Amino acid sequence: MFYREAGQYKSNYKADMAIFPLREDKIGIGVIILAAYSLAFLGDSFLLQAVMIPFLVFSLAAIGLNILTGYAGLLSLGTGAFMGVGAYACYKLMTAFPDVNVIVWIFVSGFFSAAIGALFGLPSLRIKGFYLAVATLAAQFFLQWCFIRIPWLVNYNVSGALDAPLRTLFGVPIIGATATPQTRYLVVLTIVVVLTWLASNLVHGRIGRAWIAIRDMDLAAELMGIRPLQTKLLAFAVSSYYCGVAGALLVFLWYGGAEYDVFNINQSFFILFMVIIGGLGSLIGSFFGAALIFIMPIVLGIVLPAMFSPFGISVGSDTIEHLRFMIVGALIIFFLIVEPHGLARLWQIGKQKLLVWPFPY
Amino acid sequence: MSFRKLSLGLAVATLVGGAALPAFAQDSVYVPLFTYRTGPFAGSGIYIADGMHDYLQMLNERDGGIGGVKLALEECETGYDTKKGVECYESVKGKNPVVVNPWSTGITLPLIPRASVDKIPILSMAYGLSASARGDIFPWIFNPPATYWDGMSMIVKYIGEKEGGLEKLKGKTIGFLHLDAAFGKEPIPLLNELAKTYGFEVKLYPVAAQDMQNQSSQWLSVRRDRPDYMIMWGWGSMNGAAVKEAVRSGYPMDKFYSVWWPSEDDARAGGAGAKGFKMLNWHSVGADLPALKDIQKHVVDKGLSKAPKDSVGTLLYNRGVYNSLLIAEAIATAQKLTGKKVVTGEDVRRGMENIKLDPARLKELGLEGFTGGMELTCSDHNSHSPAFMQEWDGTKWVKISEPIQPMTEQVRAQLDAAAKDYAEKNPGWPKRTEACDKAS
Amino acid sequence: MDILYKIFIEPFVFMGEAPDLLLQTLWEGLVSGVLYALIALGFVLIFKASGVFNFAQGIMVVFSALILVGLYEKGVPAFLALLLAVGAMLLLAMAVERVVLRPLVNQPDIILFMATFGLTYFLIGFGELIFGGSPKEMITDALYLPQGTTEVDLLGGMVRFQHLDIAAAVIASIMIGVLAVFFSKTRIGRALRAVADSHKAALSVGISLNQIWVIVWFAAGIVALVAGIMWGARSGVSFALQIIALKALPVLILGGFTSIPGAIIGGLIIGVGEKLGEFYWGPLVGGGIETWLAYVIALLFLLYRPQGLFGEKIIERI
Amino acid sequence: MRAPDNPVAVKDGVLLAVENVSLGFGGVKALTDVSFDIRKGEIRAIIGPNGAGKTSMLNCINGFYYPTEGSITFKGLKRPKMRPYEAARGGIARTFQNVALFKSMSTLDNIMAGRSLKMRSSFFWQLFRHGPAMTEEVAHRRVVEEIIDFLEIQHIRKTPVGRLPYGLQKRVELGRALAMEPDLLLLDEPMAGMNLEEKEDMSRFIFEVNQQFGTTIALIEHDMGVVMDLSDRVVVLEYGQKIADGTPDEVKSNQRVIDAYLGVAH
Repeated sequence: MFYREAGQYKSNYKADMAIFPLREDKIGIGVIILAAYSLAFLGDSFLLQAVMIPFLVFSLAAIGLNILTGYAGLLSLGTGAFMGVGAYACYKLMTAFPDVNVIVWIFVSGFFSAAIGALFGLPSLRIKGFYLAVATLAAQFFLQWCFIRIPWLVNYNVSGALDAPLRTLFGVPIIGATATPQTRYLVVLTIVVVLTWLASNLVHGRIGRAWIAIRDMDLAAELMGIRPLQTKLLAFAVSSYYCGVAGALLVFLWYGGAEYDVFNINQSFFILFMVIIGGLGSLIGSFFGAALIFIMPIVLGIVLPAMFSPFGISVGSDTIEHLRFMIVGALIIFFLIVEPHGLARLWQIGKQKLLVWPFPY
Repeated sequence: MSFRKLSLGLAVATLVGGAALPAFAQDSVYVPLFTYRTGPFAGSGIYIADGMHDYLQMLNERDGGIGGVKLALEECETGYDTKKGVECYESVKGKNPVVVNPWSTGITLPLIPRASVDKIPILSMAYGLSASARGDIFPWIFNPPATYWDGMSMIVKYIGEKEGGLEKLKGKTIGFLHLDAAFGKEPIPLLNELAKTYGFEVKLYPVAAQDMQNQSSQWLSVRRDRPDYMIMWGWGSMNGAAVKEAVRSGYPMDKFYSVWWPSEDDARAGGAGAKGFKMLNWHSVGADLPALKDIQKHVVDKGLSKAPKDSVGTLLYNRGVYNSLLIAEAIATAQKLTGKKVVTGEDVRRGMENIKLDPARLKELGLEGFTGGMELTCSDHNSHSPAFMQEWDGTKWVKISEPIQPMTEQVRAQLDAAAKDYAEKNPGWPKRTEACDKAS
Repeated sequence: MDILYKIFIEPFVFMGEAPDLLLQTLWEGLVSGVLYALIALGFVLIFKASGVFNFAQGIMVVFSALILVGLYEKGVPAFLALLLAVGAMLLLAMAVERVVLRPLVNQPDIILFMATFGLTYFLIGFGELIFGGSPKEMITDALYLPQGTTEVDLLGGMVRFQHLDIAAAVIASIMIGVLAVFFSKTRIGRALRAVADSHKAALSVGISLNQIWVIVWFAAGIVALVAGIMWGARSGVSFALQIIALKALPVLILGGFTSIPGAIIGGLIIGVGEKLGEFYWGPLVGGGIETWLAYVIALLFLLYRPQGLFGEKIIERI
Repeated sequence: MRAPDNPVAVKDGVLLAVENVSLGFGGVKALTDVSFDIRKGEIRAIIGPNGAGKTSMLNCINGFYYPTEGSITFKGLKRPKMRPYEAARGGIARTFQNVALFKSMSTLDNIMAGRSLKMRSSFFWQLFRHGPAMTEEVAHRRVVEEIIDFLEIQHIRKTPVGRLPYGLQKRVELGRALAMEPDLLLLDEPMAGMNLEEKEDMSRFIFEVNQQFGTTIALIEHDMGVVMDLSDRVVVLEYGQKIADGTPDEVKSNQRVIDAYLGVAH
């Protein structure tokens, strides 16, 4: 009753081409952002630090991969490594130039992963599909090897790992041990909101159309004057930019220090799950996917023991872990069967139904 | 539609269920145990987890806890995965844990800066950041009883003594087979330093984590270089695969040394050929000690343990017991220092700094001869304790040496350089404000 | 110049100086190549007949070997355990067909690919739940697999051949031979080929697609079991093996996704290539290049020939 | 980077000249020594039995295949190897035998994609979807709406094209090609699979495009009635060879053409 298209007439093309043409959608998105910000003051530190920050970081990485795989149709298994490039670049930059605000370096570090991503995207002109996926594995393993082997990347730290020195914004610590979950969350949230907005602009304009065109029918796109190499490389670069920023956020604002191992192949798979379950070619789907894939195991970890305990069965943490794996695996298959287009499609269907509710259509 | 309603219902149910976190009574001390009974390193992790759990459980069953206070034990499964480990930390943080043992260097690193903020001491027993042995810089981190640098110096010293003196190492070649990660690379600077001093040559054979079970190239290179000795810094299935490959390629096993992480299973993987394989260790193997018998009686026989009977007393099981021994001692010491029964993380940090394990105390605990003496202080969070060499005789580990003292001077140099480096690179690193209970 | 000498001259000089080590390296490369090829073969079987890029092949290798060893540890005689493991792979094939493939028929490739990811997760959890997470030793003796080493004085040095490796090569060859006969001589085999060429054609000949799927997944399961036994005997049965299975991917690229001979030759090229690379050129950069060398070899090869060694040249039509 | 828009004078009104083109895949010859030209402003039909090499011919013209021998001159410029996007820049647009639309996009977006070449606001403004990027978007939207009106597909403006019936998809594809404002429009069987009414509509659109905008059109079509009504000149291919070239009436009376179509053995 409250969600209606009727009565909202667009008097010019600009209004019709807005990303959220419906007034209700605009209000909805405003409410969500407001709620996200107020969570910083309502949520406890577990919710912020262990749930919301990683959720946002993974959402950002998923948006990155979605641009590449969902929009441009290029399957990549190198996401973890591209995230790593961002994290290592950010570390080098913020330790080499400690006077420049670290927020600047977080944004700049993405350009390094964008460059590396575009480099490894070069083969995409000649190879497609699963062949390309295996090619991106070369990036994954080669870069990972570089992270271990080039001690310069970690400033010759004896631990061989990235640490998070204290950095502030307006005098408030945002990186380092003394940064509170609240400030970290606010920083991550702001960065994610801004970058999501930019991504949404990109995919709705000329560039997004070129990506989808290349994905849907690359030959026809080329005959439309869309240059495949440039378009694909741009997708690799933009995608890697997002992954790189996500990697920097992951190390410095979530973990606060990490080994190279964080950027291993499993991280790549993990992000790919999010993109596919969330919905290929949908930004909001990236958030859904991240929520489901990251938060579901946490919830299962809490709920499963609670489900067994009323029956007097005490199950070990290992059994819980095994069940968690099985359930996550089964749910992936289940969601693919129920809605191969991902949670984003369910969301869309839900909105369609709501538009005409209470009538069936 | 019904399916969607169902799933919605499930989602709500999970959220509600999530709110009902298990609560712990106020009159107990909460000790979370980070374990990895799953994942690629589970082969080692299961023994350790059982040992850790069973010793503390035994204290609960036999003595009603420590100082009359029950220990509330809870395992959190990390799978040796940093992401899950950090998640575990966040989930236990709110329940006032008195100590956290991450059991993974990858998990330890992100926790180091948090420990002082959250007032939770971190016990990374002979792993983690070696520089954290410096209590004046890392008041909340403890890594007893020895660092990897200590371990490396002991192995080199032992080899030197076998040759008839360290100077006899001149012109020899030592191969270093290590996991290609921070853990495996840490001893390299010290090894190079020693090589310079004593004139031997070092050959490095890195093994990538994803190729742990595929080491034929490394052992081919070993055949090419013919190092006089091999030293291994491995973990999980890397150890077993290495022993196998060493046997396959005909490397003389009595010249093959390892740091303290291989298990019986790893040695057994090499079959009869693995005889002579040596490793460092600092506690005994076997279940003959009174405390271990008590574990059998009060925990395993009562079905309170996940461990099969015969795993009590195995190498890594006892390693877990040692870990819990330190926890228990820290809690007991904290109780003594503060006079409180229900101690907090801050108290246990003080307790850790005042741990003193000597033969008398060990005997009192029913662990006579289990391990050598060990003492932590305000500034020394490691103790750099000696370890001994043990050899695989085909079926079990046999102790073959007296405790070997680490080369203190060289280790000290590494440690100070690392600590200085850390302080320089982390300009905002807080100064120690925690008071010392005893001079050191 | 020095660096050029080290890259282009020194390794070859060394090969000439120590031909026994070269031979040993080639042999080790061939053996791991055979094992890569076995894993790749499982991929190819499934991809050829159902177009599914089966990421779960790696975990099937571990899972099948775990069943075998796990049952033996529980007191089942070795060969009965082997039989039961084969039976379990059949059950798995049937379950996969019923629960995963049938509901997802006609979905895009990437969705099916993702579903095999889900399957991987499920099998990891399931396998660990039943058999525990600790690594197990392959029951080499009970299966009468040969052990020991033959040392041959060759080329001025000594070359060691593990009996187990020889057995692995022989068994793999037999396996490949049997599969070749199966595909070319039997009715079901021909049906499988028909499916590979065209699903519609197969339907019109009256072959049930569902049965075909069960058969290829079962065949891939058996290949996985053999790979699991062989690799398990080399380095133990544990879930870490699953990562090694990823090495089958560059093999597939080299050989082409649909070619059985391609999988074998690709496997050998990758196996030998990475051992040679690691052994002779690895030390230049501190070693450990084996982790990515195979992928880079495959990538460079792809740029030159995008359809793989034995894949058909793609003529794009519009 | 952009190909010259107009450039070398178009000689004798010949927009595109195909000279002695041959095309082979391995051993198979798809085209053998074919020559013909397309004059500015005309509707040129290419006909022939199935497998005669008509689509291959179009593929050569817009750079999708490279002829093994011979040359193609477009707007007086001879280009031995031309990538498809270069052809697009030069002003060649194309529709396909089996509709090659961007299936997940709406009609509107598909036609907007046809404007890709004309859009050039920077990546920076695209990021913000503001300023020049938005102005440009609105301007092109206006053109696209004109095309939508012209093709009478207003009602499916926001429908993903994958859900449209075949006839409408063909129409959208024509719209997408028109959006490029091409000098030469290649239509590959624009009426295949249509019913009579749809065919009539499509014929009308093609005719109007040619008349109103003066677009030169090359057309492959099987329906002889349509070909004869619409086209100014017809070239006939058989087994990759040209067998006739001329006005519809000339071609109709050519004995080889009649044989080819009636299947007389030779």
